[in-house]
Amino acid sequence: MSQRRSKLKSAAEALADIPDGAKVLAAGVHLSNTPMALVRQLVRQGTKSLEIIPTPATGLWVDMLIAAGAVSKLYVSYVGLEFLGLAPNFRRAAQEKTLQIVDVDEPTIFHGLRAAASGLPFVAFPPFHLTTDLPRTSPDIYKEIIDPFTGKPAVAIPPLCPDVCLVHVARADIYGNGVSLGGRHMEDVITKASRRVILSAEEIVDNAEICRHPTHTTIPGVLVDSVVHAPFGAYPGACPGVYGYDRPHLLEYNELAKQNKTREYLDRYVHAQADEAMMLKAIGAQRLEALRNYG
Amino acid sequence: MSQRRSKLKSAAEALADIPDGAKVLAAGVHLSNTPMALVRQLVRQGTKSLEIIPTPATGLWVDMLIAAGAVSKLYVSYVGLEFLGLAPNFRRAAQEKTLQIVDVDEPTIFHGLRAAASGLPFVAFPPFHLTTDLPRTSPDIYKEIIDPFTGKPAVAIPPLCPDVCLVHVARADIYGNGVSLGGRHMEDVITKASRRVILSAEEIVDNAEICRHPTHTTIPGVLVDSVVHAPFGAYPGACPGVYGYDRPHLLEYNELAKQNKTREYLDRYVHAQADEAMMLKAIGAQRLEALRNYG
Amino acid sequence: MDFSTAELMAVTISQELRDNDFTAVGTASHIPLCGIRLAQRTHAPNLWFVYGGSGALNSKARQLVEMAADFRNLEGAEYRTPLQDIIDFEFTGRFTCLFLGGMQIDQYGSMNMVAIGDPAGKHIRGPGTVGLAFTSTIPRTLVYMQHHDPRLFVRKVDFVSGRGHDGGERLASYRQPWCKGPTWVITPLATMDFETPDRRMRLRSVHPGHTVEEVRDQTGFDLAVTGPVPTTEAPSPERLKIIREIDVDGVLRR
Amino acid sequence: MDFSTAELMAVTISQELRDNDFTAVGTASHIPLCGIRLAQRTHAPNLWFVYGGSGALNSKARQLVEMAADFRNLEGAEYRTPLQDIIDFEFTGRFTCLFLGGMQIDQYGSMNMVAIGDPAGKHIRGPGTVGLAFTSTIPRTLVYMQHHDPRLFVRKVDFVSGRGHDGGERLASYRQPWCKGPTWVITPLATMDFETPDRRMRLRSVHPGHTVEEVRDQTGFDLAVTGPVPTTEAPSPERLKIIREIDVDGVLRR
Repeated sequence: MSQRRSKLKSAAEALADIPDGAKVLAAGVHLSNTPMALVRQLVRQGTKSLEIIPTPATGLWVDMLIAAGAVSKLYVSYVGLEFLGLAPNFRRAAQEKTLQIVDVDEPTIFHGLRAAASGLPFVAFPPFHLTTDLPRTSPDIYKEIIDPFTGKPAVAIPPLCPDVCLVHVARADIYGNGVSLGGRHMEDVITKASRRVILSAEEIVDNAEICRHPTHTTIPGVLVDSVVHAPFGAYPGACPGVYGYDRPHLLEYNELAKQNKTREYLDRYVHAQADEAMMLKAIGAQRLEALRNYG
Repeated sequence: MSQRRSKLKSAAEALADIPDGAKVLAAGVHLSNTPMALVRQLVRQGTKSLEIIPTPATGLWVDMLIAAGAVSKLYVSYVGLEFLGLAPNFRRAAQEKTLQIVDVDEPTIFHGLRAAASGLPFVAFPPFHLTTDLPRTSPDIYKEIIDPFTGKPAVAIPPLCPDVCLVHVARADIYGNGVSLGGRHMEDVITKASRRVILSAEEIVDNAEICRHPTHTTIPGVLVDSVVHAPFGAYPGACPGVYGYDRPHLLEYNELAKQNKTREYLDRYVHAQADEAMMLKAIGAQRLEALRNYG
Repeated sequence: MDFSTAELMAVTISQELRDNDFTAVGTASHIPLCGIRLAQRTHAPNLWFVYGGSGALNSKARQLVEMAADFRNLEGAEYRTPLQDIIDFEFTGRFTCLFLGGMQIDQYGSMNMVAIGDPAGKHIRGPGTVGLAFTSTIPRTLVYMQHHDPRLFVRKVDFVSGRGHDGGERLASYRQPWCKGPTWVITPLATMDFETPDRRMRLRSVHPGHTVEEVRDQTGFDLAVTGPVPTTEAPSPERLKIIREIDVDGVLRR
Repeated sequence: MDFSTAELMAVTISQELRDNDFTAVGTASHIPLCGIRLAQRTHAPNLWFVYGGSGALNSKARQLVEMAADFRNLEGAEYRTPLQDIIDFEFTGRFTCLFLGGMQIDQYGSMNMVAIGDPAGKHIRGPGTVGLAFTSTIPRTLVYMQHHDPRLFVRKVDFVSGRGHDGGERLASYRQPWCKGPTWVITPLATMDFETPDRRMRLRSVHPGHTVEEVRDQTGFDLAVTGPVPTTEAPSPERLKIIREIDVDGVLRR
């Protein structure tokens, strides 16, 4: 009898074979549950020319990868830093045209991923996008078609298929079963839409613990390729039910980014730290633990 | 300051204005979480000419409504009695052509309801249904189209929009927030796809109890029109986490149905009982309580 | 009783909401959020709302947090709304109204969040369209602008992220049938609607301490005025009291 | 060691499954279910499976229940799979194999669950197509038939609920690219495959106590036989022991 295989790996091992040019999606909404430890590892290993399919409302990880020179193409619904305002490196790159931007919107990203998750060739929308400028500037995404049942106009949008997605949760077992304490946002759709799924978790728990509450599992392990143990893996963002975001650290990021000095930030917190354990040490245990007293 | 309105009603009140000819869906999978108390009330009040959109795997409630003479049109993916075999009244009606049958399948019902839930004009499938006889016998459902992005063949299916859906859960508050203990099957899609939602619950709980665990709520009250307190509301089927099915009672149903005597069954358990409280009394408290010792 | 402009706006918003409305707020929405929760506690106890990326349905969070996606907003909520539901509620018009805004809005209520200038040439980049296309699906779009000046209120937006009333018959036919488009606008200076025969933005009320002239000066197009313009009603002490119970840390008074 | 036909079938099924397979069973599937769980406990510890309408992923239920949708199957499961996921796994070929069957199967593996006879005229009605169309999306369709007689194994099905290998080039082009169609059949008499040049059903092994002649007699078309037909391997005592731990109430021995 053979043994069940563990999917547990280091971040470096899990991300090692993401090639330059890959289509990448990091899950999360705004500063909540974004897999920042995995994103920092992408920066460390110097992956280039990524095509970024972000979630419909996100920013920090995209802005950081742009500053690291890792992005060549970007779908945009909302890229910003939420209460901190615009994402400075994104804005700069857009204005200086150093990356290709495909303007879409929230339902287009969502339904494009859902089409990939569901194996549908395209999605038919009611025609309301035709009232906007999006079909004019993104003609490869919005095609006017005719509804074969009613003869009325409709809009077709294509599936969006990430090569790899990065997802962060509170708990996971070594087989990839993950539990997000704040419920699901769209991780179910994202993990099914992606060819490969890399899951980071605050805590690795026994499979028996997962099996006690199967209805609490938010990501089934069958979809997951690698599991990475990443305490404070959403830092400096929040991990629902575990810790809040680090406001001063986010302000520091934003200030440097506005001054076009994100390189300094990356040198200090990413490149100078060989891995996430060292990164967390640099931030300081006391400061991190304080984030758990949240709300 | 006005008060928040309770949606709690008797089954008779909740179902009173379902007109003859309505498109009706009762949720649940096979003999699990089917809103039988609400279905029995439909039989009691003699609603006619219903167009039934069942879930992809169901039977008992459909078979019962057919025997009651309440059905004029039926979409079919699987209509049967699971481990008991075929649904006798369905089979008889199909063979004698006393109702209109639209043969579809599991993904067609699911995606048709999802299109209604999502406000999509139609759904594009890969063309694999063209390998079956379904497009030939259900030409209004399956239309061959061309994918505007690839030029390849695809199949369009229309939204399926119930006028009313009936859903059973373990717990609900008076505002319609419902909790199913066995997790979601497709109640999220069903409740969004339907114009009206009537929810029955084993137990009515305080809103404060719902608010303690918002991630456990499986149906948000905003979608619900009426809440019916229905202990053993899934009987003789099972309510996940609360009680199992009544096997001898199901066998009794099946035997009578096979002999084309479902009228006798309905007279005894539905028409002779003015409401569900009397129905449960007729079954007997001891017998019902024994179903809770399940597993 | 003394009140801030933000508090005035929140109370005014609450009065624009109806019992049985179903709505949602996104980022940077403290003011609409307070308006919504005030409405729930006064004339609209059957109003439902989703609190941004947290997915909280009918949040009763004890404090105003700065991020709508903050999981603390799930406190006292009745459901954790996944994005799937939110988008379905938008497409199908189940949300009866939404609070939307932009980096530009024009005289017909079209809004822009993509770029000021030509996105193919020299421009100032915005965060992206997000949900502005829903001005053509949501029954009532309530426009909430944090500022009121001629750079925001322009004759014609540089990019249509969400369409107002200037589409003509063809574009109107692309709207969902239940959709009325932008119906109402609130800024720190005034409230406006689109109740002219050609659906242009019209001044409806001016906030206490401001004048019609000032509002028109701060608007980059000819803002319609039909008849006398009333002053926006000042918040009652009862409503202010409730607002300050919701905004316990005084965020709206900063 | 003594064993029942059902136990033999379960063990034979387990050997057809591979490590890393991802599969599911529906109604009336005790035998495949036991085969799957046996495979997990022997050569395929990385196999995943969904247990019918209960949505249980990798159920470890202590007893065999008679309804796949029974919530008791959630015991020891790792996830509650909603129907959304199941259908997505079917469309995208994430399920590597599925157990399907029908009220008729023909010599090319096409299956029928709708009607025997003409559904527009005189016929015997079946329960409906359910998931049989997935023979054109799932990498390997494993056919599981509870009986083997000429009324089930027919030359040509009366209604194609799920297509086998008789579609020609045009129909083959409608299949998902990763799909091999029906690859294997098991009945109480024998196992079969479609390994002839024209993809017709071929006898692969005959269960102990049965003969090639008997199987061909019970088949309503000319069942291909290429070379000598081996006897299906009898279950080892180790495998039978595990099967009886899974089937603690002896359902497969009834």
